[in-house]
Amino acid sequence: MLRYVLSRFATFVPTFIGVTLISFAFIRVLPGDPIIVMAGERGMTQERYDELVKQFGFDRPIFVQFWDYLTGVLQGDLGNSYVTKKPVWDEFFALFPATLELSICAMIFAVALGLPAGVIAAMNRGKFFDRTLMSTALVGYSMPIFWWALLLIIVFSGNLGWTPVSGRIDLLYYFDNVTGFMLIDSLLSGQDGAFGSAVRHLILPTIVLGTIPLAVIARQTRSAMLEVLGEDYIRTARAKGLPPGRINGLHALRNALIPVITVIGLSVGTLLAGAILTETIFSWPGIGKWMVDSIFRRDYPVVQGGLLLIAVMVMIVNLTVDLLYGLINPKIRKR
Amino acid sequence: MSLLRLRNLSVEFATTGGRFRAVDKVDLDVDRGDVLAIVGESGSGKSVSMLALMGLLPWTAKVTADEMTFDGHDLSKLSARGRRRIVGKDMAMIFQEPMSSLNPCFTVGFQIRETLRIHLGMDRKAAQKRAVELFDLVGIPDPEQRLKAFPHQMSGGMNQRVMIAMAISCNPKLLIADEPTTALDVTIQAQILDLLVKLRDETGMGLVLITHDMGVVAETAQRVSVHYAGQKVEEQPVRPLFRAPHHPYTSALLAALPERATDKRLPTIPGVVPGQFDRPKGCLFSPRCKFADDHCRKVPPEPRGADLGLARCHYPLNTDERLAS
Amino acid sequence: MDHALSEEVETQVEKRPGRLREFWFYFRENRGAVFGFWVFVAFVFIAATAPWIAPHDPTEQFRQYTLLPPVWQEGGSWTFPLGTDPLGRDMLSRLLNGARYSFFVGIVVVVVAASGGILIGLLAGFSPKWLDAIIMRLMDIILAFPSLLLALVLVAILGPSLINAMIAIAIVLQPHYVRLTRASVIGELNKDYVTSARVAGAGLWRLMFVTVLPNCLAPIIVQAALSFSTAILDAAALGFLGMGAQPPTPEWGTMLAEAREFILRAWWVVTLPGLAILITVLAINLMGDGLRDALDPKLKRS
Amino acid sequence: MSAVTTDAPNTTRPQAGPVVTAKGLTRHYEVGGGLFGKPKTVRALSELDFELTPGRTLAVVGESGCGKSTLARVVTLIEEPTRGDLSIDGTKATPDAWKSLRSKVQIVFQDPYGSLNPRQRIGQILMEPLLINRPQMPAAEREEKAREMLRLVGLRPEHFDRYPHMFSGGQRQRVAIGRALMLEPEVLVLDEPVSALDVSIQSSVLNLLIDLQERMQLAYLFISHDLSVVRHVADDVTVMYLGRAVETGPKDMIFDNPQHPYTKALLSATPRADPEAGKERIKLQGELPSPLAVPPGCAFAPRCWKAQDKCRAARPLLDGATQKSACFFPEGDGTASPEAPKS
Repeated sequence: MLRYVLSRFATFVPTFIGVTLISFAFIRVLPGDPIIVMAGERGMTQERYDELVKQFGFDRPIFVQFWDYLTGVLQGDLGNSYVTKKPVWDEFFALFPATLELSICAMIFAVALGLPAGVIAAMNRGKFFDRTLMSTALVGYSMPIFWWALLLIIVFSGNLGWTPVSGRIDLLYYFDNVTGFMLIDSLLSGQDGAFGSAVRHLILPTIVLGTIPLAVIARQTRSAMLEVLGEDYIRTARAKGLPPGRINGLHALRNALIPVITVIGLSVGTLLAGAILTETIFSWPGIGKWMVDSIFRRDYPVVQGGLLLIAVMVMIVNLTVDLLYGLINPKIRKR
Repeated sequence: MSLLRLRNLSVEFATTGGRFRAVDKVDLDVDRGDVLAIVGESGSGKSVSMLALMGLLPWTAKVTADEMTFDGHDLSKLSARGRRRIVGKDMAMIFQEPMSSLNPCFTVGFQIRETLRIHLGMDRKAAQKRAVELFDLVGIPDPEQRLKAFPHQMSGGMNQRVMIAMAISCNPKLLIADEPTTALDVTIQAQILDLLVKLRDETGMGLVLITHDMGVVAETAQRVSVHYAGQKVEEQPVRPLFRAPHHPYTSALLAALPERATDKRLPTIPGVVPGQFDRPKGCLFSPRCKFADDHCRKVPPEPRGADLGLARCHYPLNTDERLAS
Repeated sequence: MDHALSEEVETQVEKRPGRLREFWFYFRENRGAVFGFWVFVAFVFIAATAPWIAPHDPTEQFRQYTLLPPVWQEGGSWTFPLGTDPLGRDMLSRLLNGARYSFFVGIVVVVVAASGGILIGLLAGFSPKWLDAIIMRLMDIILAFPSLLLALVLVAILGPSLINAMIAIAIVLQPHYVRLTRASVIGELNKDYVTSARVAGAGLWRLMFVTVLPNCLAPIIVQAALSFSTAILDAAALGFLGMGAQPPTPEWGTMLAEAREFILRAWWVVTLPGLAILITVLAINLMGDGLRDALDPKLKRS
Repeated sequence: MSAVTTDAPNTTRPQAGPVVTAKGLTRHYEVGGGLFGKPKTVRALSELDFELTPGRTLAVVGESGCGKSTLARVVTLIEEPTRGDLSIDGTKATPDAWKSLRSKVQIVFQDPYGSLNPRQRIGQILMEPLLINRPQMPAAEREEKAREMLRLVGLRPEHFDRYPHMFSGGQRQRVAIGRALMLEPEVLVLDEPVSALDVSIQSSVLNLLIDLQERMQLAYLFISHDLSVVRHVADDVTVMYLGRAVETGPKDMIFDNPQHPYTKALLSATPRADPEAGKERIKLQGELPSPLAVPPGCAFAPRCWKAQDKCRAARPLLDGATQKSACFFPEGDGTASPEAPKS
């Protein structure tokens, strides 16, 4: 097990360097001069241009620039935003809790519904329930979520007026940012209705963001269960005269969880991609919206830094899932 | 009254190409203390009939029988819950692949204690004590430590011992072993077969040994039932069967064994076992039988008397050496 | 009898249907897949013939008919069966022409991502451990970036256009093919028929492309169907964010973005493009599921 | 057709020099390791000597992990031996010479389902070796040869255009044998060729192999765990245990008078299809050790009923005239210690 953990960490380091290199290269190597872009429509004099080139160090050899960038990253220095002039690092971590809160809620939504749905579908293979559930899951899997968000807004916010259209909480509440998680902060503030407002703001984004992971998890759980149910050891369990509930819920599910955990880990990437769309539509002040805005504003340090930090977050989640995988799979744990 | 009594057992599978009859009108009896070997090549349906008995077939299978009684229970009338009280307790089964037949996510100790707790209602401590005893009984050294192991940490032979310990944990009246040594090495196979026979001697349970290996049959079984294409074609005690087989298939099968060869060139059985789409109208063996005539090809034979080994044949062999008993 | 050394000729060869027939047999069993297949055929037909079957030019603005509702609603007209958008363009014509872009995106992305991914995956599967490790690390690195984000950044740098969006999506989808191909290559390499080919003296190229690759195609075909739909979705998402096809191109995602502000006033300008995306993607995914069932022997009923 | 007698093969067959000579053939693998932990060595095959002669069969028997499959891969030039010499037809089989020696040694595998490419027709499978090794041969001649081979292995002309999945196990094994013979090799490595087949099919495949050998004067390296099959086909037998030969010699001597305790145990553990034989079985204790951790001294010592301190300390070498065994206390030797435990 220790060797497994070490080898996982060992692959983390080159991947991290690679990710840094790519986010660096995107801005520096691909066509398009960031300084020209920064100047925008107005243009600039040659002297000013040269001055900026020197200021950003663009005149030095490319690998020296990369080395500076890499050491900067390790010290938490990702440069400053062109627009707000604030450090990218600080901006990211100010906005990250909002995205994290939304992602966690969406993941809980997806797992809480998807896992049981997949198990029940597998146990009723080929029957009406299975067909209905899996058709629904396929529709969810095929859903353009930006459109799904608009539909939900039309129905729940427009026609029914149940949920707000944007933001994390109603403007009339104001309290300190303690954890950055609106659900917790609103409770801590003790203000009447603050928590309810936060929840209402979360519902639609959670559903929208959780839809595809939900479909993926339900489908994967079902197929993993079906595969496991055909294994020899399930036949053994039946030959032992165990009740079906125990066979499905313990012997089969325990084994089926191993691939499902992997899929849950993989859908974190999907989730962050989905967060870009969801946050844009619901004006959710998280890193997804921040990235899109920065891309439109050509705020290259933000794009570069944000890209890197998001990738690192995905890598950390994948590493965690790998370790978790090792923990629930005895073949790795007890080698 | 025998422990297990099957009459006219048939199993059909619904496949995409229509219905496929895997077991065709099989009669079987097993008594306590019996060692019955069911032999046959692939496609003979030898495992399917026993899986049907245990209720382990997939939902595509349809099982019919005139009689299917075990220890006084009519299995065909029993509810699923009622059958579960018997299966795994009084009637147990072990399988060909010991490595994949144990759940990789649980320790072998958990899996054996589980059986004891479900069927005998033992508490944790009693189950643990009994599990240690059982491991001792099946010859697993250092039982306390081995109970904590996962299946992938042990060899195939050890896992088969665990399977056996699990199967005999509730003192079953009948143990069905489905090719228990096919996946194991020769020296380990000898150990496992000895263990099975020893346990039969000690507990007096009935033992059904499903195998394709005539050597295993000769050395282990008392009675042999030969299956071909889903049918039981012959049944005899082991010695007369090897000495004087009545069905041409049994005879040809024995003759094809290299160790019984008298010549460098082995006698062979032409053709292959009939499949789903080319089942003959008459005797199922007739297309491959060197004695077959038009009568065989048209009329399916019924089993002959016990003196002719219940052979399903119009023209049984070795008729002058009829079974005396 | 002169040549035949062995008289025991097993004359029967199992009467099993041929591969294609067998495939169709299993595929047909899945009714959803067949439905998806026909929808896909219709989609391809529309994509091929849109300029001729569309009643109007998709970019022509009928200024006096802005935001006309579909024909079955009060105020609808047969001239514009599915209504018009805020600029007075015919919805039906725009939707029909949108199929062309989606189809184009899907085909190009799948061809580019699959051919590159299969080649790299084959290479990784056959190459020595160190090269394999480098290739797979590289793929891990690409996979660490959320697909849409990477595409978005690429497009932001290369400039927003449908072509750039396709390049970005293809790059992002490529690692999936690499992993899949490598995994099945490694699975096949252990089989005896590959060793037999080696013993017969087959060179590396022959082993790769003649012996192994044809046996790895089944999962790749399924993946191709799935990434076709992913490509359509991602391209639409980029269009929706204003980073894909640019107005007035009648691309479905772009149409949605243009119509966003009318979300509560004119449901059809928002609903219809999304529905078009959903139906197309759903049909392709249904087909992909059917392909998997038919090509994956593990799930077949015995 | 059945004129060949098994009793005195030396006199009925023309004596020829060996086609394959192996001296001290050794193959080790490094496994595990990676970034952390040191790699372990699997001693899959150690210091094996043997010769293959035209028209004769050398059988290699042993249980899993004894190195049988590694031997097959080394002899068929898929893997390079770590140490030792292998020469084929007088040429030393170094990787440089592999290409020219390819057509001399061919192989037939155990699993008839995995050994034929499911995407190739039978005809293509048969023609592929010619296509690779004799590219200048005209296509018509290639096809003619493939069709002739189809007849030779007992299949019918119409099978030429079929796919492997339409055939039964026995038929596929015939195709596999046919493919191996397309290059007219001198040596055929048979890696458990009938183990996956039913008895009734097994016998006809064995007959085919025997006929082909007689006709083409092939040298067979017959790898098997099934002693009854080996007894039927072999001329000479080598018994292996954990990568080493423990006993080797003419078949009859090995079967009638085994010297090494392992050979004896293996023979007695093999079930005989004769309920009246009433033989006594030697009960071997314990399991096969992992090839990763081969015991020092005699590898069989931990399971041997005769083992003494000497066995655990030093490794016995193969010793003897025609029948050689690697044991300090061979059977039938006066010095034998405690009797084998009978069951």
